[in-house]
Amino acid sequence: MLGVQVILNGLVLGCLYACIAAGFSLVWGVLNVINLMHGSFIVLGSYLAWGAYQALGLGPWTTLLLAAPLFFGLGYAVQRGILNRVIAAPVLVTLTLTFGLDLMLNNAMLVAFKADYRRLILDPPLGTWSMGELVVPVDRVIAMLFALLLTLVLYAILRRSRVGRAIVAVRLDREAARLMGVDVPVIYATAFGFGAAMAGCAGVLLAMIFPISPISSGPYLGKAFVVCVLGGLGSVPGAVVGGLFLGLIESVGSIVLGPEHAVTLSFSLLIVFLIVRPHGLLGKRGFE
Amino acid sequence: MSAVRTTPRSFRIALVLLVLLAGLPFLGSAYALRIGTFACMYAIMAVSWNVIGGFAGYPSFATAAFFGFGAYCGGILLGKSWTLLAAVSIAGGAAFVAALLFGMVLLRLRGHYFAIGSLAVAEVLRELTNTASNLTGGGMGLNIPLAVKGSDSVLGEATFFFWAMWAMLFLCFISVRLIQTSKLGFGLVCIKQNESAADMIGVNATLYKSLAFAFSGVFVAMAGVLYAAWVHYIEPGDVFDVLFAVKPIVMALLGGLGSPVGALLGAFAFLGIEELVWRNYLQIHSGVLGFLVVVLLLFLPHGLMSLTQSLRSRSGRKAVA
Amino acid sequence: MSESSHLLRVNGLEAGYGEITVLWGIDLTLRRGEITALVGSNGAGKSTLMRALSGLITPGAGSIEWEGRALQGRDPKAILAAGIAHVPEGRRLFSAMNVEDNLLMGAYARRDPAAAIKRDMERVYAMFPKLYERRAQAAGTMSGGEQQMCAIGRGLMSAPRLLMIDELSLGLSPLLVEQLVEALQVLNREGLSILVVEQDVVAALELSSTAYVMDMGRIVQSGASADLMGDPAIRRAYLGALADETSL
Amino acid sequence: MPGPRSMRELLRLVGVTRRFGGLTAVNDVHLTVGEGEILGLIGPNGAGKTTLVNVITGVHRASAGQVLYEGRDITRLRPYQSARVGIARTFQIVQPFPELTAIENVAAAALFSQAGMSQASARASAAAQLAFVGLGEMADKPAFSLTLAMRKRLELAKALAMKPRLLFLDEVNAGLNSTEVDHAKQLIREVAGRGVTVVLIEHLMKVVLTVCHRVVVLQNGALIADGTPKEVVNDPQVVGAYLGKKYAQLHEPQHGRQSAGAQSGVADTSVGVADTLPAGEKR
Repeated sequence: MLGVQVILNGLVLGCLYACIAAGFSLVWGVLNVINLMHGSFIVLGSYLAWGAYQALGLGPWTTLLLAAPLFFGLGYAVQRGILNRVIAAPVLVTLTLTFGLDLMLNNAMLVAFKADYRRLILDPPLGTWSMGELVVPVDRVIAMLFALLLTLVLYAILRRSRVGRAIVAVRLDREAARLMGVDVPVIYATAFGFGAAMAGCAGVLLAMIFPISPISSGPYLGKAFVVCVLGGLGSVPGAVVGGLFLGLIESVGSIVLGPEHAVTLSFSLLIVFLIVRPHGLLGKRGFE
Repeated sequence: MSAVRTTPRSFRIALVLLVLLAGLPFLGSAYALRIGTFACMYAIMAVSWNVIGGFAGYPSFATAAFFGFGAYCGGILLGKSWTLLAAVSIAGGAAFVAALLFGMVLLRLRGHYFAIGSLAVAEVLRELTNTASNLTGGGMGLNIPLAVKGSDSVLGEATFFFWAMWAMLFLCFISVRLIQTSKLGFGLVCIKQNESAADMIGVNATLYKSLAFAFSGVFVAMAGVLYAAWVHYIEPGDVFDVLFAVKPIVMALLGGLGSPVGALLGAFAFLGIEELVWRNYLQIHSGVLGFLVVVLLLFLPHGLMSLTQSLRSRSGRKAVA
Repeated sequence: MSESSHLLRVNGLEAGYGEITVLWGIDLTLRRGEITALVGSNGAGKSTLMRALSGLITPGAGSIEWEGRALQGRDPKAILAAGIAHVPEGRRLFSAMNVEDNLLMGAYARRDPAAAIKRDMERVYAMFPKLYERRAQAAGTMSGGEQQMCAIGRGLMSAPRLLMIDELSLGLSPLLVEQLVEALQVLNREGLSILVVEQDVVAALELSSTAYVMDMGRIVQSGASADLMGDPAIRRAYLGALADETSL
Repeated sequence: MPGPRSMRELLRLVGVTRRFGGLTAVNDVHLTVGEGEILGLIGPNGAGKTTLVNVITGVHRASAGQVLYEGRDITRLRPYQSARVGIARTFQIVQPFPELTAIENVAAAALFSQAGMSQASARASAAAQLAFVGLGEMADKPAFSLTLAMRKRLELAKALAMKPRLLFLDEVNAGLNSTEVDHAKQLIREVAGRGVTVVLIEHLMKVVLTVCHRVVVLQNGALIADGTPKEVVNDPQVVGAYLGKKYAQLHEPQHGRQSAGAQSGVADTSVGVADTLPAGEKR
C-alpha cells in the first residue's frame, strides 16, 4: 500500500512539475533563451492567486482565467521590449540578462510581500480523500488536474492553432518559416508570452498547495531545468514525461534515501542526463 | 605574443592598482580592511572566471561550486587542527584535480547545457553539504576555530586576512596573466573563436578546456578557505550562493570580457557599486544590482573599458541584432 | 512593353551573403504561364538567385519587377503575398510536423476563408494521393519523393502565381521524377508559371520552354529550351570550359 | 602525366565507409594518393566529398574501412592528432579565428601542430607563410576584416604553417572572381612545387582540369571514375553524374561523331590542355 501511495504522490508532483516546465521548455526551445525569470513568474502567479482570493474572494480556478492573459501580456512585452534586443547574442548575455531581470522582479516581490511565507487557505478547506490506507488531499488532486489541463491546452494550441503551428515551425526551421510568411519576431514574443502565461498559471495552482514566498522562485526554476533536461527540450510531451519521471523519482527517492536527499537526487540526475543523454528521454525530435 | 590584446600598459595599471590596494591596512580602519579583503576576494573570482569564461568562451556558473567547495574543505581541515597553509594547499589541489576531471566530461557540453551543468554542480555540492551533517554541520552551518595564532587584536586578525587574500589575488592575477601569454592561453582563445578550427590545427581542445576549468577553480577554492577562516562560520546557503556564480560574470562583463585587467577593474567597480547600494538601498539592493546588469548588457556590451576607448568601430559590431 | 506576357523581370541583379557577392548582373524574364528552367553546375548561383527572388536575401543592386511592381528589398512575407512561392533546396519541410500541418503552414499567410484553404488542400491531395495517405505522418519520416510532393504541395497552398522549385529531382528515383514532372505540367496548363532548378539537364530542358544557363554567378546562355539541348555552353558550364583555358 | 603516379604512396583508403543513420555518405572507397601528386576530388552536390575528407582527418570516424597514412593506420585519430602527423586542410567555408590578427591565425597553426615550437618561432614561420600567400601587408589586421579572397589565402597560409605533407583544399576557389582564381591556381602549383601532396576538392572544373595530375570522381558516396582529367571528363558515367543520365546517353556514345561540332571541339581541346599543362610544370 505504501508503494501505491508513493506512486500517487509522485504522479501529483509530476503533473505539477510538467506544468512548471512546459512554458520554460517552450521558450528555451523556440527562442534558444533560458528564461531565468520563470521561477519568479511562478511566484508572482501565486501572489496573484493569493491576492485575488483575499481581496475579491476569487478561487484559484477562476484566477487562472485572469492570470493567463495578464502573464501573456507581461511576457510578450518583456520579450519585445528587452530580450529581443539581444536575441542573437551569445548564451552568456541572454542568460545574464534574464538573471538581472529576475533579480529586479524578485526584489520587487520581496519589497511588496516580504520574505515570510503566506498561505492561500481556502475556506472551507477541501479536506482529503481516503481509500483504505491511501490518503490524498483534495486540493492537490484538483491542482494536479488543472495542471494537466493547462499543459493539454498548451499542447492543443501548439498543435491545432494557426499561431501555434507557426511557433513550432519557427522552432523547426526558422528560414522555411519565413518563406511561409511568418513574422519571426512576433512569434518569438508570442512564444515568450505563452511561456510566461504557463508560469503564471502554474503559480496560481501551486498557491493552493505550497506556501508562497519569493524565496521559492529558485527551487521552481531548478525543477523546470531538471524536467527540461530529463524530458527533452522544447516539447510539451517532453515536459510531461520529464515531469512525471522527476516526480516519481523524487517521491520514491525521498522514501528510500530520505526526503533531505530529494534535491540532490534531482540535480545529480540532471548532470548525469546532461552528460549521457543531453537530448532527454524523448530525444530531440519532440516538438509540440 | 598577445593572443588577447592586453597591452603591457594596462597590465602595469593593474599592478599599480594592486599596490595601491596594499596600502589599505595603513589606514588602520576595520571597515577599510573588510572592504579591501572583499575586493581581493571578488577580484580573485572575476579574474579566475575569466580563464574559462573570457579566454575559452565557456559560460561557466561553477564559481559558487569552487568557492563553497574550498570553504568547506578549509573549514573541515581547520576544524581538525590543520594549519591554514595546509588547508589552503589541499583545498586548492583537490579543487584543481576535481575540476580537471569533471571538466573532461562537463565541457563536452556547450552553450546553455554547459551553463546549466556547471550551475547544477553547485546545487549538488550544496545539497550534499547540507545532508552530510556529520562532517559539515549540515544546514546548521560550520564553526571554524581561529586559524591565526598570536594575533590577539581583532584588527590584527583582519589585517592578516587582508594580506592573505591580497597575496592570493596577486598570485592569481600573475598566474592568469602568465596563462594568457602562454601557449595555453593562446589555445583557449583559438577555442573560443572557433573550436573545430582549433581542433584542426592541432589544439587538444578537451585538455585545454579542462585545464582552463581547473585554473578557473583553484584560486577561487583557496580564497574560499581564507574566507571560511576569516569569518569563522559558514553555512551551505551562504558559500554555495548562486550569486557567487553570477557576480564574477557581471564583474568580468563590467570590465570587458577576456582581459584579466578588465576583470580586476570590473571587480573593484562592482564592489564599489555594491557597497554603495548596500548602504543606501538595503531593501532593494538586489533589484538595483539586477537593474545594473540589465543596463550593462543592453547599453555597454563591451564593458566599462569600452567607454574610455573612444568608441572603436568594433563596439557596435556585435551589440544588437 | 508587353505588360501582359511578362510576369517577372529581373534586371542587373547582384546579391550574395554579407560581403560575398554571388550573383553578378543577372537579367532574366519570366513569361506568364511558362515553365522556365535554370541550369548550371554546383555553386553557379541558382539557389542564391531563388533566395534573392523570394526575399530571403536582400539584393545589393538591380531590380526585380513583378507585374510592374518593384519587389527588390521586400521581405519574404510581402513577396509571398504578391504571389511567388519558393520550394527551397532540400525541401525544408517542418520535419516533426505532419503532412497536413505542413500544408497548412503553406497557407499561413493567407487571409482567405477556411473553406478556400480547405479546397486548395483537397486539390493538393488530389494531385498527390500519396500525401493524403500520409497526412497524419511526420513529414521527416517520409521518403524523399513524398517529401518533395509535400514541399511542392506546401508551396501551392499559398495559392501562388509563380512557383519556384529548387532541385526538383535531387535524390529521387526516375519514376518519381516523371510523376512530379507530369504534375507540374498539369499545374502549368492550369495557368501556373513555374521556375525550376534542375540538375538533370535533359529533364529540365524537356520540361521547360525557356531556359537560362548559369555559371559562376552569371547567366551565360539563354533561349528556347529546345535550342539549348545541343548547345556547348551547357556542357561547358558543368564540366569546365576547356576551350577557354588555352589562354593560360 | 608521367611522374606522380609512379611515386611512393602517401595515403591509402581501404574500403572507407561512413554512415549517418540510414544514409551512407561515403561508400566503400578505395583510393591511393601518391606523394607529390595533385589529386582532384570532384563530384556533384552531396556526393560525399567533404565527408570523405572529414573521415580522413578524424572529424568523423569511419563506420568501416581503414585510413593508412605513410603505412600507419590513422583511422581512429582525432582531428588534433591528425593535424600533428602532417595532415592539414582548409575548409569549404573559411574558418579563421575572426578576432585574431592574420599573423596570430597562422602562428596558432604553426604552434599547435608541431611539437617543440616556441611562440616566437611560430610567429616567424607565420610571417613567412603570410608573405608566401601574399598577405604580408595584412599581418596585423584582424581576420574578420579581410576580404573573402584574402581569408581563403589566410586559410591556405594556416594550413601551410602546419608543415603538412598532405594538404586537403576544400573549395578554395568558391566565391572568388576569375583573377583571384588564377592567383589561387598559381599558389596551389607553388605549394605542390614545395613537395606537398595536394588533394583538391573543387567545383570549378577549369581549376581541376588545369591543375590536377589525376582526378577521382565521387557520386553518392562511391568512386565512379579515376584517371587523368581528360579521361574523367569524357567518361560517360561522369557526364551522367553531372548532367543527368539522359544527357550522357544523348551526347556521349558516339563521342566525336556528334551532330554539334562543338562537342568534338571540346574533347579535342581537352586532350591538348590536360596533357600539356600539368606536365609543363617542371619540378
